[in-house]
Amino acid sequence: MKKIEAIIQPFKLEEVKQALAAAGVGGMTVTEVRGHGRQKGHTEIYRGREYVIDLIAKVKVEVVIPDDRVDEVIDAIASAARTGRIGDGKIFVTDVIEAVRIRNNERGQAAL
Amino acid sequence: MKKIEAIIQPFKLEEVKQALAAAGVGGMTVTEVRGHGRQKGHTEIYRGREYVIDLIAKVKVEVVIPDDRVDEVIDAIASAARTGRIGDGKIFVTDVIEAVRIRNNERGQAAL
Amino acid sequence: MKKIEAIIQPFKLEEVKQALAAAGVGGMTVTEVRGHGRQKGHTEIYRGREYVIDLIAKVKVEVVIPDDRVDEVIDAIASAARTGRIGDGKIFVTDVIEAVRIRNNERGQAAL
Amino acid sequence: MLRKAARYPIYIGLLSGCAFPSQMSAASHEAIMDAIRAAELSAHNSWVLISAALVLMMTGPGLALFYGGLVRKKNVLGTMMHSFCLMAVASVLWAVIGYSLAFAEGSPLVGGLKYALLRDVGMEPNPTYAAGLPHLTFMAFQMMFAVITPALISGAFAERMKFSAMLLFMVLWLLVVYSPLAHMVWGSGGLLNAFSGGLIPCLDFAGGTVVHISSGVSALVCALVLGKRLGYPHEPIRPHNLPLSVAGACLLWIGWFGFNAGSALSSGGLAASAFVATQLGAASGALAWMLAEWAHNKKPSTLGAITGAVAGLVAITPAAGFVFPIHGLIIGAAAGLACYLMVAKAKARWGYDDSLDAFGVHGVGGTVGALLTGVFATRAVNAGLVDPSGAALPLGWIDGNAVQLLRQLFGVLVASALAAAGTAILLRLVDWLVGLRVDPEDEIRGLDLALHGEEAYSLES
Amino acid sequence: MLRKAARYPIYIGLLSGCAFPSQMSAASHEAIMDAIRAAELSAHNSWVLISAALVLMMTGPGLALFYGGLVRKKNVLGTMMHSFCLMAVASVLWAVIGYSLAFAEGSPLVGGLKYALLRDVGMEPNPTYAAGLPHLTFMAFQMMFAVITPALISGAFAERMKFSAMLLFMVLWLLVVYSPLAHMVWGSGGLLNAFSGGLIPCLDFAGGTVVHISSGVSALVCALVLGKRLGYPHEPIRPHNLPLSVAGACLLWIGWFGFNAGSALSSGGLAASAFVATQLGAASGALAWMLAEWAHNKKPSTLGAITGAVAGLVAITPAAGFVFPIHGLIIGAAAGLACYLMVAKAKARWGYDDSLDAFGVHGVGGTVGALLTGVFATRAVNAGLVDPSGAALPLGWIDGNAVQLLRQLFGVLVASALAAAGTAILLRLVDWLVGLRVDPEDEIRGLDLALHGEEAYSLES
Amino acid sequence: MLRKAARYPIYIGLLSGCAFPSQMSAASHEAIMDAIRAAELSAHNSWVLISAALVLMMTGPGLALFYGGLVRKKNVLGTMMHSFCLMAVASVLWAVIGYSLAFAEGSPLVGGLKYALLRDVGMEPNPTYAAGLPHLTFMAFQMMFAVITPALISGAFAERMKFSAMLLFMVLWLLVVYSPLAHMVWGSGGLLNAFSGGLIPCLDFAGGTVVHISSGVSALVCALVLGKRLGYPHEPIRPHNLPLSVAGACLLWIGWFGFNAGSALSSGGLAASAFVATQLGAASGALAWMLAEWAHNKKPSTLGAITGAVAGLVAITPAAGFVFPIHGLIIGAAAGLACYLMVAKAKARWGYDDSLDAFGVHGVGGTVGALLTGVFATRAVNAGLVDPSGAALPLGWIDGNAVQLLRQLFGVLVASALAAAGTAILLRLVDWLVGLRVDPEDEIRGLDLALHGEEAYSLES
Ligand SMILES: Nc1ncnc2c1ncn2[C@@H]1O[C@H](COP(=O)(O)OP(=O)(O)O)[C@@H](O)[C@H]1O
Ligand SMILES: Nc1ncnc2c1ncn2[C@@H]1O[C@H](COP(=O)(O)OP(=O)(O)O)[C@@H](O)[C@H]1O
Ligand SMILES: Nc1ncnc2c1ncn2[C@@H]1O[C@H](COP(=O)(O)OP(=O)(O)O)[C@@H](O)[C@H]1O
Repeated sequence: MKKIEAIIQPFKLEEVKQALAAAGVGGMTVTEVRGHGRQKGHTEIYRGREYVIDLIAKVKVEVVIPDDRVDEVIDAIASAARTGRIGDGKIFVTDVIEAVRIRNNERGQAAL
Repeated sequence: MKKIEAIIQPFKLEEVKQALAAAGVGGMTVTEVRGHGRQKGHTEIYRGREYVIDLIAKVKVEVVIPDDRVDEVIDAIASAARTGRIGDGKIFVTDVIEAVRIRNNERGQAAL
Repeated sequence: MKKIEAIIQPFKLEEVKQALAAAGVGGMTVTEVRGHGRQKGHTEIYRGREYVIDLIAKVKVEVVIPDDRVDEVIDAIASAARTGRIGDGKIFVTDVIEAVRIRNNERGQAAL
Repeated sequence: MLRKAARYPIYIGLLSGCAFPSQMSAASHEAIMDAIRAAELSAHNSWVLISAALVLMMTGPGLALFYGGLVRKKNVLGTMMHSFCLMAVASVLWAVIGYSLAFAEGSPLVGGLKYALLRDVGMEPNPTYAAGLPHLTFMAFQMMFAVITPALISGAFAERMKFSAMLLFMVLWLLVVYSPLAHMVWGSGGLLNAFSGGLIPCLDFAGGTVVHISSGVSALVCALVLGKRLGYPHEPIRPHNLPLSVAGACLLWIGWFGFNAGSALSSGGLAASAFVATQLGAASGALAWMLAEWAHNKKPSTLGAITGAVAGLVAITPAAGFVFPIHGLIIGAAAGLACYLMVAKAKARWGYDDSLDAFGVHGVGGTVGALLTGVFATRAVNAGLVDPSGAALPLGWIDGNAVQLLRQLFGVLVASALAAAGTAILLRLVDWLVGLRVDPEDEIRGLDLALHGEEAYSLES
Repeated sequence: MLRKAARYPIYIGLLSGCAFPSQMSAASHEAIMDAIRAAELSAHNSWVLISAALVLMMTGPGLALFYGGLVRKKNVLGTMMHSFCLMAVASVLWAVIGYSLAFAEGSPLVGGLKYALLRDVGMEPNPTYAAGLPHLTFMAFQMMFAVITPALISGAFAERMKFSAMLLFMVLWLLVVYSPLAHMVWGSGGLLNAFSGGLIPCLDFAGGTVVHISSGVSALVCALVLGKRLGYPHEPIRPHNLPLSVAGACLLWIGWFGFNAGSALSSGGLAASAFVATQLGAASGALAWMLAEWAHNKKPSTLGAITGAVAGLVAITPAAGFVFPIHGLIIGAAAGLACYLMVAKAKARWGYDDSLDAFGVHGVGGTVGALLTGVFATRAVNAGLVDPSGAALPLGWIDGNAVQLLRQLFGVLVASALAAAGTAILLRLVDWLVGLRVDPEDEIRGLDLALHGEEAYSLES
Repeated sequence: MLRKAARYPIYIGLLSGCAFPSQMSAASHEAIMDAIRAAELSAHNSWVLISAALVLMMTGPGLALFYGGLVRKKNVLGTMMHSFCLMAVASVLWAVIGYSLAFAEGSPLVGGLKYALLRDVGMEPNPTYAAGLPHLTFMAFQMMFAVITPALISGAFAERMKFSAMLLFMVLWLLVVYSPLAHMVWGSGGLLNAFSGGLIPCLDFAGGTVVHISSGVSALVCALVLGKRLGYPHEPIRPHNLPLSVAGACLLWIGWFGFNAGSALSSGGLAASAFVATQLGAASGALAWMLAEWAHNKKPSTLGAITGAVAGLVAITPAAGFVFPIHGLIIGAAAGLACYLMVAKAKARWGYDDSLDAFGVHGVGGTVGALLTGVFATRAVNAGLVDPSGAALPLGWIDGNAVQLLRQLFGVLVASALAAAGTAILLRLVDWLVGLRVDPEDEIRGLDLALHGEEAYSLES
């Protein structure tokens, strides 16, 4: 199994969710994060004092899927999340050794 | 070393923490997340407009442990978090290559 | 590629960011988490009722980097985050199989 | 402090002038009467000044919190800024010219320039409007109405309008729509002024037409002209902080006592009667909405309850000083139901995006209130409308004056027409001058960052 | 507006009727006296109307914020809805029947039906209760007390009671417990009414027994009957948003000036005296709790300081218009300490789950206040209790009337007994009719979602 | 309730004593005058009591929210506790001794002990200060000023001062700086009291020197003595919850009507005039700051708008009852600009860390206001300063009395010198006794946990 970890723009979450549903991915976990990469951040001024806010609000979407679906899911996420501008985000893939469904102790791919 | 990542119901956190303490697991990291799997979500109505909220509040518990304790810890978490109903959550296991204790630069299992 | 996951004290975030920038690490993702390890937590009293708050606010910093930069980045983070006292945090390293830049579909190290 | 000598400018001299004659002279009698009038003025002034403060509190923090809690996190400051800036802009504009356009003598449609820059608006009463209050007090009380009315509109275009366009539009709107309408309904010689020989005498105690219908209808036009928010209606656009909205709604409710009971411009029995009517209107509006929602959706929502209370308050506004307080129960309930149906049912069908339902609550509630005022108004409560012999004239349907209902309808139509036409034209003008809507990118980032360079919350530790 | 003619219904005619005679006739003298009375009425009315608004502000947003901040995030709307809905429900009920049951003539135990639906409750004063105020004003002021009293109880069963059960219980409680008790203490001919020949004359200036003991004791019964919240006390159940609670506590404090100083039903020296006593009671209550906590726990908490202020306010309530203001320092401090000991020490030992300490603060603070009123009340402040010759009677222990302490105790016991018995019976009834508690699953999800279908915060970007 | 007999202690007996003589006797005339005076007193008292409540509302929840929203999440309770505890501590201290030191007869520099523990402070007016109000009302109104002034200072040392040190410092500061300064400016025979033969007669209607300059200058000294917060200025220290600050600023604005218009100590035309001046000062202050910022930074910020409103309010404070309301536009705008330049430009250059800009807003705004009062004050508004023949004296420059500007400057310097010296000495003393600053570790954890053992938010589900 693989874990796909996509860091996307918050306003793209709805579309990514739909893309995943369309791809038949049943489960996902979403976290509020902040990050920066190529994207510069912005300046906020409070009573004349400037702060460069370089960590920008993003959403991390994690899905664990069977090995054979990796490319398909990456594509689904990437095309839903893409605007073509800096800040669109990244996708990282890692290995998952085991999965357990807490409810009934099912293991492995059956648990996804 | 392995990382156990359990996504559980928020109100089960207290019990899971106790189960981990009982199992002698010393460290853990907890994150507020939202997710969905088999669980359907719920409907909220604001001035007549219905929203299906399909991302439900969950808590992610991460513990990094020595390889030989994986099954024991999975069992401890799973039995503490189980209600037997949809929404109980998932556990994922991944490999951890290295661990560092920042305070004193200890490495590997000694750092856990 | 490797993912470096550092759990640090929130007030050290600024210094860690600077250390990473100095080390030429371009991207990072930050999450608010709570955790405990050796650190004991504290007691809060609300109208005479004591609560032991054992999950303490921390910040998780994730950076994905090429394999050959792992030690250097660990050192950069660890020395920026270190105070020498309990609670300084941990660093975990995991393998990353693939990285994708959503904007232009670049893959692998080029996407970092 | 220690302005002792200045404190009783009117009567102290008079009183101390009397040499306690064993026979009271005419002069002494006059002195006593003046002293009593000064005491009476102080009593009323105390009530109307605090009422003015209460009405300002409705806008800030009341409306700022109510509206601010209902938008998404990224737009909360942008939304609160609408209310807050109008507290500043409308006040200045009112002192400079608005008050004069509304209340100086003029034509039946608009006032004159006599009171511009508060010339001749001083501590002495203006006998035309509030013979028992300092003229400045009357002006200040009216100022607070000129603040909240445009602020109410801002609910319609929340989360997408340019700040500069908002300011420009509001300044023009106050001059072109609000001041003339206030003149027509409340100004001496105004077209709809029942108490001053208006052509079509309408009853509007505290601003059903002037404040609520004008803002509600203008809001609808704004929603239509600006178009929907990006993602509306398919994306979830939920209130980001309902506890703030509950607090804001409560402050609106409290402030409304100043709005309605303060509109008695005195602190006698009429103020008390309007006060109780207001309370019952709010209460039954809240219950009506809540019960309707409970029946339809199985769950009574907090947002519904607070919105219903505001609907009830809107509807009781034109009626408060004309009806038996107990009839507030009927008026509030009718408004709670009508607004619920508009906001929760009709709006979805018609598909316009009135972000915070400024039309659904103020337009609809104001209309219900204006019409029911024509039904329930009675001289038993307010004997202010008299025939030449001084006998009180019947007011509403229950007084036997069914035709008043038609007049009220006419007032609604005039106010609606003026608001709709004025808003439509001014929006076009502003669009041409500075553009109405923010860029889509800015809308996505949120107004707080895009327009004001700030974030509302920075809750990370 | 422009209700000029209606504005001075009483005196304008009279004044203009005088033809400035060189000798003042009896008629003219009467006219002057009427004019003065009208001015006096307007002055008092101004104060009592704003006081009524302040008392309503105590419930919303005051108590709604105070309680709302103290619960967990998942229950904040459910908790605020208690206060908000009672603003609506209790107001309607009071106008329909409650006021009449409390203040219409009846037996020593309960009033009659004369004022149902506000019949005969108009702009003219009701000489029995507040000869210097419009009857509607007195009714409205009392209405706000009937709103906050049940809202205070709701702190005891927060986070677990069904919304329907809450509504039903509160309606019954207002009819069965509150209105009769208000009649006994304040109603003409009431059993405990010191100023109207009550059998056992008790002193309760602004509602120590009627509001605080009744709500506090009822709260304790609610906590016992409903049982503990799931997870209490071993799971952490912390306040989710203390800044909201601080804001709420401050608004309670401000509103309490209306509660206590407004209870003078006039705006003369007695109101001023009650005002200062209130301020000092609140201040010393806050300090006492804070210092006790500082000594015990090494840290003075914010929650402690605001709770202590409320405890001090509760205790000064029955005393405010009877004691020297400086004695407010003693009364507030005593209450701060007593409530601290109850909430932080005794409660933990006894193990009941009064979620937000409605009993610990209002029951205990109210009792401390009622008893100390028996100690510190003095005719030097309030000469309202007179013997047949018109001489002021001694009030409390320091006046030489030690027996008053026993009477106060009796009043506490009567109020407690009525509240306890009434609440216990009504809860059983409501349980049988609709069930008191939500399902455990709903309790875990939180009342906001389970009962109202909403979430308080949606702070994700 | 039912304190009927006590309600009209003064006049009822008098009125009922008149036997309606056909010829009005001197006694009867006196009785009428007394009755009128009682009515007048009730009217004024109604206004000043509610004004006192409004001024307290400025501190809590106003300032508590305003300041609380501006700090980081970990310090919000510690910051709100400053305001809240001062509501308690300053009130008690004021009643015990502070009021007496400020207003009892004494030397030109400080009052005496006559009114300690509120001895002789009762329901009867004190002819020296407010002949038309109960003495207790005047004392209570002044009490609220003694509460807010130290609370304003607390903005300077937010996020780093020990709680114990804060309390100790504030108690000493009230005794050593505030009470003497209040005596000098407002106390009978005070050095700067224009209305009581002060050596250097200064005009300060509602507290420009006494409240704002004293707190602002003390704040600067605090910022300098305590030193910068850890991480300032290179780490981001952003407001954690601006919606709370907006709500707080609005409540400050509303409460300021009590501050300024209440300072008329009566509810006649002067109160109305001060009310309108206040509104226009606030409005133009907000606009000035907003426009300056818009021009400099391309974006008008919410924080800027609310800070500008406060700056305008500060500056109009000394002027409110002396100037034509329309001049409030100039005074507010000048303050908005001056404070903007200080806070956003000069401060960054000088590098001190006045956490919440207590000096930049109150010190600078107060100075601007004090000086412009010397320019715009006019006897056309306030004829309180009279020559022996009773003719009103000219007040400010526009009245032809240019020298007043110098006197105002002198007042500013005296107040600044006293505040600076007193604060510097007291801080040293407190540092020596208990230490001023928290440990760096505690500063990093945040004051909420370190000092109060609490967390403000527990928003996890
Ligand atoms: N090397 C990295 N390690 C961890 N997270 C990263 C890394 N690079 C980018 N990110 C995350 O991805 C988000 C988007 O990255 P960004 O560089 O803005 O995208 P792009 O390169 O497509 O413009 C960042 O905000 C950050 O959260
Ligand atoms: N494939 C998946 N990838 C990532 N997270 C998942 C996946 N499936 C489930 N989850 C997480 O686990 C939570 C519980 O899953 P759910 O399907 O409701 O449990 P169950 O299947 O036991 O009823 C979800 O809310 C989600 O956060
Ligand atoms: N075994 C672990 N698994 C996951 N997270 C851990 C583990 N041990 C520690 N952590 C995380 O690291 C943080 C710091 O750990 P702590 O034990 O306090 O540091 P130290 O041992 O250096 O004093 C914890 O709050 C927790 O979030």
